[in-house]
Amino acid sequence: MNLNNIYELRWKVLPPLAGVAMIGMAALALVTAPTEVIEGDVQRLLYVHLPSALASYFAFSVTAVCSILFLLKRDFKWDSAAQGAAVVGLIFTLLTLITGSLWGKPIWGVYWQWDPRITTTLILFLIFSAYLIARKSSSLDSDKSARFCSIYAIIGFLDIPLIHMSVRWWRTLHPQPIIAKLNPALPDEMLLVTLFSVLAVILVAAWFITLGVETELLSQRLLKLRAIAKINISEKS
Amino acid sequence: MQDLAIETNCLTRRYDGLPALNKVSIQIASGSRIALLGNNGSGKTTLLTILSTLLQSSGGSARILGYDVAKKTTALRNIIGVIRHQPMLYENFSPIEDLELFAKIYQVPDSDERIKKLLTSVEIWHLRDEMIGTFSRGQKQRLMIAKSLLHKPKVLLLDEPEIGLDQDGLRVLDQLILMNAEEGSTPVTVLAATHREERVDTWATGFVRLERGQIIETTLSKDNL
Amino acid sequence: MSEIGFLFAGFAVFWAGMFTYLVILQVKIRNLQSQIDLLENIIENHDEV
Amino acid sequence: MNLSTQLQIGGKLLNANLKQAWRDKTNWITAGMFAVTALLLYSFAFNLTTGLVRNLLPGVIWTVFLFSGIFATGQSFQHDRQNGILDALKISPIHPMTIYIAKTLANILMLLLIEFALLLGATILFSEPLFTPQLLLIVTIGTIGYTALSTLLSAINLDQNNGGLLLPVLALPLLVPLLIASVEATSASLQQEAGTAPWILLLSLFTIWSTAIATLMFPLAD
Repeated sequence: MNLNNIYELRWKVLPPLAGVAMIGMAALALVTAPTEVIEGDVQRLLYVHLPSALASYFAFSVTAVCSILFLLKRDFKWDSAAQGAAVVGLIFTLLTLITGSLWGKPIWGVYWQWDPRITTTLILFLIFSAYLIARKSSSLDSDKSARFCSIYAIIGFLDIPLIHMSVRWWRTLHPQPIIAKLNPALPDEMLLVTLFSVLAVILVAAWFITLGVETELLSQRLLKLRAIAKINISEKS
Repeated sequence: MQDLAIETNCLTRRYDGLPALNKVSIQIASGSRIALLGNNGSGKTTLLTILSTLLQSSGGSARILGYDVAKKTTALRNIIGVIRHQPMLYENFSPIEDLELFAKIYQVPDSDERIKKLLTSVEIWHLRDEMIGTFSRGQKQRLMIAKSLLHKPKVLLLDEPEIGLDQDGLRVLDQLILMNAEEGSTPVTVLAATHREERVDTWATGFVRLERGQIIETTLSKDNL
Repeated sequence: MSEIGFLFAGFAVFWAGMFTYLVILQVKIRNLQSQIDLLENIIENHDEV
Repeated sequence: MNLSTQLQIGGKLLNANLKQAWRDKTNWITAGMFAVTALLLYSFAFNLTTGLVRNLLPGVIWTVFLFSGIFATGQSFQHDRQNGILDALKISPIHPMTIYIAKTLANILMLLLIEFALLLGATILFSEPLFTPQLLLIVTIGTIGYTALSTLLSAINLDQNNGGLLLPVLALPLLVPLLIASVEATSASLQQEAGTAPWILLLSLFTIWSTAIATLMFPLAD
């Protein structure tokens, strides 16, 4: 069974699997998982926050890989895939930031903290927003724009470790009130629930990416058909 | 049998889904001079741009003297001379400065001699130290003729080389490029897009006519070479 | 807001965000598909003429 | 074509780029003007004559440098593209990386000229020792880093109408690590406290990283 056949199965496999996993995840996160001693029930936000963050990384790495493939093969289907994945990545980044702030308010007392991870995530959000703005503001079928955006996405993705390092140093080299981000080793049950949530959200992200890619591919196809229709009509007249 | 200088096979290029060049297959023998005819938007420039390695084709293949155009090798780039629609010149350089840089890039031996000879042939030697930005279109075009011949290319890809040229300039163009009459040069293959169909008879050994990205008429007679 | 409130808000945003995106995508795909079908029809009919 | 001829040609091309930049100064004068105006504006807004200068100067210097630099270099290939020179170079046997490196080096040299002049001016205006070897080193490394990226981005025009304007804005998010590292290194250098080293290290890391990536990517952008 080759890769194409597996990809053909996406509509049959992904939606039900992702759906069931998500419902299971909600039940596990809200009911089964034990209440955290220090943070209380708010800690349960971790089960959507962490998976969202991982899902966004997953989506952005798909964008980066597809961008490389586009540059090598110059096939627009890879450009479509990169765009579709970038949108999904942005949505999960946004969800990560929102759930993070909602967790931060009761625990830290503020919604926003210039913590290394949060700041990195924000910058990631900015980079890929810029990528999408650039891509959407230019012609869908333009070789140049697609190349520019692919290069931008690759650089942006490779920038992540550096951003993280710089933000972390920036925050830690400065004397400032230490905010304890208590993250002791999670108890076994919590760990299991977390792992399951990660799996569920990644499944959803994969499903969304396939849907997003489908949309972009259809847009490309529509563009081509419009062009053909234009030729036909002009030939008739 | 004669070598093929330019050979394309189902060459296709699409913009915004529209084919600008649609499965074009031509074979041009070495040493022939082919006029590329057709209306605006017929795909002439696209074909020449792909052949000069500036544009990726969407499908099909093209070879110049056996070198695959898509591979963009140094060897290929050393043997093509190109004149595009737009002059390719440093506006704030003098002709000498511009040509000296490109002589270096193409590793032209005895470059000073060569530059002087070419600038004299195109009759702008007296303008050698003026800024190119102050030139008229015709003067720039003459300089482009010199520049395209600088490294003694074997294949010339010209996009409307007549632009801006007066009667005198056309004579220079015919002598140097279209008639291959440059002193001591081996026959060069020429593929030139042109709108001046009345002039084609004077220099071309054959022609290709494009319409909407497809070949509709060809005469690649080799006998009158 | 109570702790439960924050928890609820977080989950609500998470689920709502996903559902919204899903719905938007489905609508988009449907629209694109219908336009494509329309154009394909036009082109086919055109060929017959 | 071997490396030494490539280097020779690169040198010639760098020379040509510098000559071109020198003769057509519009871009660079605009960048310089922008920097001077911004500096003036900051000095009014933050009242830079008070003793608090040292805390604010790093941020001031780098926002001014980065913005003026990106605006100037973001257009650097634009000119070559408009008069067809980029095409002439692309069809020539020169290696794309050589084209990129020659252009980047020319940009770096022009920017350093402007930046050093500004530092000298700021030294006098704010009576702060800004023209120190350490600071010049930091400015040089930082400038190489951001010029490498913005020159690469300027090589491809996104769209004829808005590409030129959009470009500098797009480059900024990618330059966050550079901005943080430069500001911190500058600040540490001004306060003469320990801690300059890690920032210079990060800055160098960013510069090496972005130069390498950009050089490798440029042929693909072709």
